[in-house]
Amino acid sequence: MSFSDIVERIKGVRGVTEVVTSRSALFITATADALKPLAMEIYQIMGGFFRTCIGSDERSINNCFAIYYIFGLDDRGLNIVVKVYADSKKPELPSISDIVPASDWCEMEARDLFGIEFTGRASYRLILPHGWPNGVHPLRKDYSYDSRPVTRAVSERLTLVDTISTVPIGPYHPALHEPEYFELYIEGERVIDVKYRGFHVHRGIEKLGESKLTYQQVNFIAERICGICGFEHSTCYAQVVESAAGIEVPERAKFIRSIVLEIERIHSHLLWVGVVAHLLGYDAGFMHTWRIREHVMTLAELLTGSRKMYGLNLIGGVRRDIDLSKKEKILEVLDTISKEYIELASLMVSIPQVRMRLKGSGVLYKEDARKLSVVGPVARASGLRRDVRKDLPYAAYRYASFNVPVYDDGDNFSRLMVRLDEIKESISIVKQLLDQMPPGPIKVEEFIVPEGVVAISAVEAPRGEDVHFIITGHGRPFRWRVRAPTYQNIPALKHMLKDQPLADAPLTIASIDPCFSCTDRVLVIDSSGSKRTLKLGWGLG
Amino acid sequence: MKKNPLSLLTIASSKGRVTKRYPFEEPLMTSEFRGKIEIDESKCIGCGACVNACPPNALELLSSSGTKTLRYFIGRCIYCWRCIDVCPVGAIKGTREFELATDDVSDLYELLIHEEAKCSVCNSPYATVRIVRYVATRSPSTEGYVSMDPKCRQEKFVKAIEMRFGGLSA
Amino acid sequence: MPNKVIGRSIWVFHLNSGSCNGCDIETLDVLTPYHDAERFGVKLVVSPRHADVVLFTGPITIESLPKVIRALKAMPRPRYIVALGSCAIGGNIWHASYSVVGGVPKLLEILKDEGVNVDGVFYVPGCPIRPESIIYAIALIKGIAKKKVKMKVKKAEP
Amino acid sequence: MTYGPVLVSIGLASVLTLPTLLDGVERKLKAAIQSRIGPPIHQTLLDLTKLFRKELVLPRESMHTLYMAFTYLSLSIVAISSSIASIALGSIELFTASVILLSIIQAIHIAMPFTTYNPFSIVGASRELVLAVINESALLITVGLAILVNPLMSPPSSWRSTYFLLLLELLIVSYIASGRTPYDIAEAEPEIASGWLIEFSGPLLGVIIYTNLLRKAMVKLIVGIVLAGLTTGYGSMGLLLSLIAMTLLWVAYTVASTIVGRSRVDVAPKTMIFIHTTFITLLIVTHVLGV
Repeated sequence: MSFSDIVERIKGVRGVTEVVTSRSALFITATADALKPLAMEIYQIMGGFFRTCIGSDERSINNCFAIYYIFGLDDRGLNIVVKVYADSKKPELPSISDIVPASDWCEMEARDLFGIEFTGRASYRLILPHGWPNGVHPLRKDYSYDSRPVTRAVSERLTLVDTISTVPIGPYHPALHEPEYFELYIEGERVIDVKYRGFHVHRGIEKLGESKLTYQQVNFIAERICGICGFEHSTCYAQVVESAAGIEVPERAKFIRSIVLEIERIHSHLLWVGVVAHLLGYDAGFMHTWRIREHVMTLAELLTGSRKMYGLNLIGGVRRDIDLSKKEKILEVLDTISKEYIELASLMVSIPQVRMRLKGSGVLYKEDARKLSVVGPVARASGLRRDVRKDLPYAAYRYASFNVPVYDDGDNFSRLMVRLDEIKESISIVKQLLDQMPPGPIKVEEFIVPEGVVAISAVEAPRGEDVHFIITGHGRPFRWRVRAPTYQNIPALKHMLKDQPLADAPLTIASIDPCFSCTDRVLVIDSSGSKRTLKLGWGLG
Repeated sequence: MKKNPLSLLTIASSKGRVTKRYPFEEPLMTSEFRGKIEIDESKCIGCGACVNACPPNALELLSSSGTKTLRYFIGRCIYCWRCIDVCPVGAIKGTREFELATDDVSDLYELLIHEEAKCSVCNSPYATVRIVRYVATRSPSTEGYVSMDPKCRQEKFVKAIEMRFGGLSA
Repeated sequence: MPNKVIGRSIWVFHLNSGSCNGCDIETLDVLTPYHDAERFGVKLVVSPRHADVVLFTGPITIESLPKVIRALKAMPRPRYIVALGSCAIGGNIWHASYSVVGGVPKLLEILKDEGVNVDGVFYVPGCPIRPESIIYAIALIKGIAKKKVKMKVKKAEP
Repeated sequence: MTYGPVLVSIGLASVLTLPTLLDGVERKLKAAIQSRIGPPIHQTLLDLTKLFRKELVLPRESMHTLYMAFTYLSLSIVAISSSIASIALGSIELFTASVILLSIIQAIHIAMPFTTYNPFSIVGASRELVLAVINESALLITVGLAILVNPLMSPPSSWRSTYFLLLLELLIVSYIASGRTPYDIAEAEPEIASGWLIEFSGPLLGVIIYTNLLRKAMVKLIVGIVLAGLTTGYGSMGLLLSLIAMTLLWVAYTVASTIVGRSRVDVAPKTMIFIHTTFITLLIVTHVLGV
């Protein structure tokens, strides 16, 4: 299907009122009735993926709520943004979760945070704490970021159930390291159903970004969305603002970003491999992978000033340069880790228990993976070739050649192998980029961010595609939405855990490398220039 | 590439014990580490540029009778060093200090008290003495504007304009 | 500041109360070869019933608050709190946000109302906290290091 | 026979204190294999002293648990003393009694968590039960066969394959009973948190941890006793030898447990049944054939 075919098909859907095209995105405004046919067209017929949907309170501009749905046609590097308005008095839209199962969560998020109801589906509270009053929606513009309607939330019925048939995992559990709550219903030792209650780490990040911080300050809060892949978030945020404001980032800064992104990926994957070894009772594997990882952490500190939370990104570039001595240090560390980790990785997969327990457990079939639009290593282990670095190249990735490892079994072992292979690729990417790094400045000092521009940006984090969406505002984002990779992957856990032994549950949960703090954070996009000014039809300017 | 599980012992013995014996030995730290900040009380002018840049409000400018206090709360600092970037007089410098643990949260506050300048007209405090002097030394002919609070300054300015256009005499 | 009961054996229950993971992975890092907190008798336990110390990372979100209180109630005394990182101490960037309590000092007030007693609190700043900071805090508890920070009040002479 | 009681008390004293230190050695050794320093050797002792200084928070049905914990402790001490005495006195009856006691201790140890009503505890305990039933029956059969072959009373004049098989099987049984990877499923598997231990606290936890160490020591001591009987006969030399054997086994088991991962709860019993039946059949066959 050619690009013009796609545009024609979309224009042919009844209720589409406006289609605007740019280099790598289509912006569609449609009526609520057109939503389902559009979803059918893009998701089912064109085979697109679902990135996320974003609620927005635009009552101050056009007296409406709005929802932006982002679809992606990965193979042609195209984003499709569908905007639908909802009435300000009684916001209600048809749900598309029956056509696009992946939209389940983001619809419920919009319901919690904006009070937009979705018809034709079961509704439940997803994000806000238990005991939060009904009808209070914190992301509405008339809600102040610092008002706290509840300060002593009451506990839900939680853990310590008297029947043995329910096994609670979490919220504080050694296999999770983060507060999330899974209730596994078991029969004997077999899991028959799973209930998930997350969002214990909802800190109101988006609200703060929209109502308290300035554009540059948001970089630092974006980094703190996640302590493991924070740099991905801050890069993604910086890119989205740069794209909205049309800032040309110096090439050298792009190279530095890519290099640090890959270093972060190496640390994150090593961390994950260690945790899995620990879950499998192979503690020596855990200790030794983390020993190797320590070199990466020290390297990160040398390059950025901090072991984690690099604080490197600003809109317009980066804050620290990589000089010759640092470059040598990078190469030295990469040599050490590539030797040591290959030795250890091949040892780990030779441990009979490790092999046996990873193979065939927690299987996610390709069809389910596609239906749920899973991302990152989870998608790649289920046979989907999705990698933002290839599909929508950003930063300096176009200068490096690398493979995207894909495995077809969809089990925990495949997910391990994808990550082990990716470490290898990352090492090679860093080396290639170091060789080609151009001289020059590392940041742009002066820039103006126009108001009312919509932009999207995506970055391939260690856990998968990370999407930031922004509508620019005065001095700070008007709407800023973060879609973390785990947000997209957790719903897949239901498929992976079902009918599996209880003993594999923690392992399978860990196999998506869940990062709940990302997921719980509570927006036009694209690094390569698919942006558009909303002065006319989009009515925000 | 299959390996014998026993080769773990080879890996372990070839690495030996890698543990850094901190606190009895130097920590595993590089020269680039960003630690706590140090505010030079002889240079700070109390302008509040750092306060505006600080993402977590670890730096705050608090007003009370006759003084303006720059409060640094280490317990909320994120060590991003943005304050260092934006300080116009270079009063803030970064250190590699990380040994900050304590059993009393009040240990984590640092206060820098500035005296407030009073408006030469209405006598109400409006800025620190230091910043008034800082501005005055940089622009020698302030025509007395710098020693007034914003409101009086505005009034004086309006009057000056009126005078220039032949309005009421001052 | 050295502690007689737990100075030689510190069993730690790690409670992520809304952290970004940064402090959590560094806490885990403290146990790994380069830092090896076990040499000071530190052990990570998985049940608050076994713990002497509960480590808080994160600003304490409203959703996690009841579970935090539960965990603290389950701990046998003497029980200690260690607030790790700038979220747990001062609430970090989200100190004023609608969905958080905003740090251990504020949690202590709530605990007082709930009638939960705590025998001591330690604060360990950092964002995220570096492993050596945690080791330094352990050294403080064991009495092999001296406290360095003190509230400073300086005057800018006009 | 005159210095029997003295020997018994010396042996008892060392078996009661040694396990805490051996646990320290285990932790140190593991640390070494993981390229780090590890805790001081007496760390387990420090941990236990601290636990005894802490508040006792009792789970539901607390008196029951408490009562069981102390039965567990006293039985363990009795079991250990009788097995020590069995060497000193050369008494096969005492030896048999101590092995049976060991099984009873195991049973109490499994029953205790059921009193807490904690789901993790109960899942942990049920898993332990499955593994224990298989392993303890193998232990009883093997020891029964050992008495039949009788290497205890009269050291073998010639080394026969029966003895080797017997020792090998005892080693396997005692390794599994010592609760290490790949069979530490009930205690360390993450989905059930710390398994059956989860609800205990303070001094009660101290008692349980200490008794568990004693049990770990005893399963090795049994191998030691058989081994000592095979090589030297009994008396003071035999006692010393079985204690040394226990220590060495402890070290060997530690190393073995670091190089493998944990088995899965549905696979472990199958593997165990397979190993045990193979060995026991072989044992019977060699014994009947008199090889």
